[in-house]
Amino acid sequence: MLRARVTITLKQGILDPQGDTVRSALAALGFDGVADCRVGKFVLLRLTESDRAKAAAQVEEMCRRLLANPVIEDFRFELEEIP
Amino acid sequence: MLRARVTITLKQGILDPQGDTVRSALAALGFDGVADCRVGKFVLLRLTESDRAKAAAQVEEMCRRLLANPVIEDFRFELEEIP
Amino acid sequence: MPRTLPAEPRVSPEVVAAHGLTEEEYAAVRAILQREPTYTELGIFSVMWSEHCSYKSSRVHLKTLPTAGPRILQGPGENAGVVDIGAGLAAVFKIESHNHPSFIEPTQGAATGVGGIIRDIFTMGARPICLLDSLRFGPLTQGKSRYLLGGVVAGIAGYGNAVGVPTVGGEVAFSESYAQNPLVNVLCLGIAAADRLFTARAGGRGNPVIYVGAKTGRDGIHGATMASETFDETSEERRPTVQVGDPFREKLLIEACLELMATGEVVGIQDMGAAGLTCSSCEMASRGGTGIELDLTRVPRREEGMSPYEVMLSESQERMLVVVRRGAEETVRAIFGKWDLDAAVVGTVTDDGMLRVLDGGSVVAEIPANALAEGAPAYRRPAVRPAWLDALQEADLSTLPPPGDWGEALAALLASPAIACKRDIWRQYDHMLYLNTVVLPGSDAVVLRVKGHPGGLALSTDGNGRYCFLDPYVGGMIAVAEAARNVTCGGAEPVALTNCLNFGDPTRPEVMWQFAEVVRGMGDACRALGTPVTGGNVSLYNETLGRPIFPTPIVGMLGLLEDIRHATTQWFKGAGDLVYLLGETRDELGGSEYLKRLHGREEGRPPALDLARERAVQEACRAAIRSGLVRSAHDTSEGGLAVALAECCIPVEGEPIGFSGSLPGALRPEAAFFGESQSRIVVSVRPRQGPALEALARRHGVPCTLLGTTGGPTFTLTAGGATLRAPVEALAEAWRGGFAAAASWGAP
Amino acid sequence: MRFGILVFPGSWSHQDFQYMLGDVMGFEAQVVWHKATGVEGFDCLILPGGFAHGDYLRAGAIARFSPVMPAVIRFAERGGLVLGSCNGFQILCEAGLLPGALLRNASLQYRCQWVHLRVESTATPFTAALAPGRILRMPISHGEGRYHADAETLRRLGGEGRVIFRYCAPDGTQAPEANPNGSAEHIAGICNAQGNVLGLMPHPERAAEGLLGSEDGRLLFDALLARVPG
Ligand SMILES: Nc1ncnc2c1ncn2[C@@H]1O[C@H](COP(=O)(O)OP(=O)(O)O)[C@@H](O)[C@H]1O
Ligand SMILES: [Mg+2]
Repeated sequence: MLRARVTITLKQGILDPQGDTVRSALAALGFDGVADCRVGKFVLLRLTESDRAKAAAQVEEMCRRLLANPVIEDFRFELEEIP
Repeated sequence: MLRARVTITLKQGILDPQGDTVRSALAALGFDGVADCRVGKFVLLRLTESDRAKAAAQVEEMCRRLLANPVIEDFRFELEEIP
Repeated sequence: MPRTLPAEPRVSPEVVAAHGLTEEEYAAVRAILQREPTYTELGIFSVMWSEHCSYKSSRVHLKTLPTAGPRILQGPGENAGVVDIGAGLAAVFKIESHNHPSFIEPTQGAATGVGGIIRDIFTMGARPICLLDSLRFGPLTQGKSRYLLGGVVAGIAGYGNAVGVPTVGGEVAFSESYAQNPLVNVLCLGIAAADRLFTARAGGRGNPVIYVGAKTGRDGIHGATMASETFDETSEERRPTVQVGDPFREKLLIEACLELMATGEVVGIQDMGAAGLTCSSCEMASRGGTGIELDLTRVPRREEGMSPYEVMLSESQERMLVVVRRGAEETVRAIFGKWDLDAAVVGTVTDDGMLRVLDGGSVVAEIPANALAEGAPAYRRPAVRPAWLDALQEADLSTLPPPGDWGEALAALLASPAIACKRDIWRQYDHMLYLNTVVLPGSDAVVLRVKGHPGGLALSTDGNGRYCFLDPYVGGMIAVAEAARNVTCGGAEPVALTNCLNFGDPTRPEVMWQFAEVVRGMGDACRALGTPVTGGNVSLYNETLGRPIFPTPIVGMLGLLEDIRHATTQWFKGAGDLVYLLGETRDELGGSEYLKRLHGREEGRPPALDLARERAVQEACRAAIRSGLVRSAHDTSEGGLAVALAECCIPVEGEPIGFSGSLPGALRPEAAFFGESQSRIVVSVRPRQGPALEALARRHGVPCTLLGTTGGPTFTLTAGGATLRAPVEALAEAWRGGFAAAASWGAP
Repeated sequence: MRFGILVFPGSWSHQDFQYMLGDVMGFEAQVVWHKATGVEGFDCLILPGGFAHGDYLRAGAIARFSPVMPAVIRFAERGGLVLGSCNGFQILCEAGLLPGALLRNASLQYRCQWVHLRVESTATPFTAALAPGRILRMPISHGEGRYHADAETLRRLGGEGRVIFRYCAPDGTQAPEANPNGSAEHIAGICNAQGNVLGLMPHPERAAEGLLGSEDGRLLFDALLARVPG
């Protein structure tokens, strides 16, 4: 079976207050080695399609139509084999 | 430079209303090949540490202490080299 | 005889003990069944006989509270209390705690608490229209307390806002005693047609029992038992009991259930709260004098391989059990289908009084329903006045070093998180939805108009744990009196209350004594003020590592306004008005916020309460409001007279108004300024109406003292030979900014 | 004037709009379930506040695919009046009827409070009768109201008079403290190129009675009455 791991982030240049807050919180905990932090969404999809190419096309389409908003977000995904 | 891609999801068995709703929305759009959907968080960290092992240990610690809520969430991350 | 499934563990003494049943209770189980219970049956008994579901330690005391009155349509015993508010309408309300889950996971714990209490309200046929939250945490100087506060508020906001029930008020207080055991109490109120109320009774043999709402998972199994245990170091590891709320599904459930109720097909309906399917089915059968037979294979599930034990004990959220007339199954399916919710016939009403649970063909549990509900054990546990109380009460408060500057002392009190403006909390809550909120949060009571009614409702939640710790009887009385006073200040007549009693481990005689005394005090105050108790909730075992919380009753008072134009706020309305004090100020500093904040002491006797005086002061205030004399009314509570007057000067937004005046008499200044004598209300009137107010107070036999006038850039109060003076702007800054500073919440 | 008020699963302001438009202002106002496929007979459609589909994923992301939305889009294309408030604004942006998107508040917290708005433009019938520069007082109630659009879109909106409301201080000046969510250029409401589709984060229906503290919200609909008699 295939599983898609989709990550969605705000486009470069869009203010990400959550990322900034997480970065300061990390710094406050002593993690000072974080140069930048962005917070986005993660969608894990278990697919019934077993053909990789077809699955990739489907997921691409899901991202375009629903999962990400192209005005503000970029997406990226990978497929992995699961038992 | 190293970048950590952290994905955080609700633990197995914990209700994920957002994932369930997204799955029905995808099905309503005609994407009926999604057997399961979980929605979580994605955190992208640019690190100043260049040693992979050290960076991994740091990120692991950040996840445990702040990024993920161990009561209800699981996390996973990978490191990638960026220019 | 039920069949024990092969996979079920054997019921050994260890298993029984792990289920929290005592040896005597287990013997009672065997006597009821006349055999050994199966594992599933043991689970069912254990949750139903837990403190949380059975009230086994508290029942004998709760019975002493007054519960009847001409306006009471439903007292304790159903999912919520119901009060006739006139115009053919009824107010349905109740408060409930979610303390233990909120400590383990603050956001989800608080969120699911909100979801649970909302279900109790619409179960009765009412549309929920508002929530109030009453919270207790450790000191905000501790990171853990700030984390819990932030998480709990986010959870209430996240659920309440999305589900579309505005959170219009509440309160929050802080003390070391709550550091490892925060309190999260949430009140919900709904409006129903007075002649269309629903109850949780299963009636009519052969009627279908229908499960509606979300699917069942392994959420929160043994949540009810958890709420009946104290915490130790391992508590935070009890992960699997955490539940996640789904406000979206709950919103659909509200709409679908109200739509179903409108069809006239519903016989009885009950939400699945603590102890889930078990509790809802046996309580409905027991109340209805019937039995219920369930087939677990028909229960909608979201996880595979769940055992009967797990299905019966799951506390998955957003589920209800409905009994409808035979033949109405399709109606139910159509309505729930429209809202994309599951509806499955899972059983039938029988007339043999048994809760019978089938899994496929075999019976896995068969228990008299009544033995699980009303038949649960009840204890009169030993109660002993704590030996340490005398020393605390007798603490010498006669010689306190005065502060360097009285004005700075006032600013410090105004900035104290207990007193400071809580806008940083309530602006995270939608508090205006449904167009009812006439007096917004921030004043003594929230006032809601009720559409289709000439008047409206006022609500306040109160309960001073420190007073109860120092004298539980007096503290219990004051909790009721203060909540009533707040509602009075809003322009309403207090008519009924709901309450949540948060205490430590009832097997400790000292805790049990506190409980009994608080309930006795509340009962006396309820009788004196004419406000019966319509229901509530008891949360015991609030302690961690043997340290119980302050005994904390939270009273949610409902007030009725016959005319919405009587809605009153605490703020001065302009310069040149006269400011009066109704009531009397005595030398009382015990248990005060002043003593705690400026001297680090939580000692002494709490202020005394004369119930006849309390009643007279409130009646005088309401009469003055109704006759149109009053421009503002504010009771004095934590921080005393100086804090109350300063709060009248400082609106949540906009320009503050100064005050200048004095309190006559020979009290020492700290008691005059900051003592917390009860039964006092500060009112302002137009200058020419002073004499009318004085005459009205005289008629009610209530002391009425002219304190001074409003206006100017400073706040000045003279008493006991001392003068407290501060720029009103500086006081405004302290009050408005104090909370964000203490909670480390950033500005906008 | 006949108003159709859309109801998505998870909407909650539709009741308030119905009360305001019907009971308070005396219009004909009717709710329309999101599974309806036609919106005939209405002069104006309201997309109300709430959490349609729980606002899961992104506010408005799932609601834009509701069965009723194609009819709403056709209605708008033919010049029908559409007002989206709060969640309704978010849905209009997701559906592409309005440009840009609404992001999580900069404070990362939900905000329910009174705000002041400056009327920036009369390019839509909802504000046609109001003087530009007029200050209105209305509540907001949202967690995702930070308006965002790319620089080019912002320039176009400004240039074409399509920014209808900006957050301001009580005296009309613009200051970061008066911007409750961090919106780009303090934007609180915009309209489409034709002016018949208006989206705003504030809740006009909550400001329609003196009892509740403001009647400014009525002005948007008074203005409508003035323009479309009957
Ligand atoms: N947690 C909270 N949630 C909502 N409103 C709150 C909360 N805490 C306090 N408030 C509001 O702040 C105001 C003052 O509360 P409080 O200090 O408890 O008043 P009082 O002393 O009159 O009981 C009230 O209007 C109350 O509703
Ligand atoms: Mg008060």
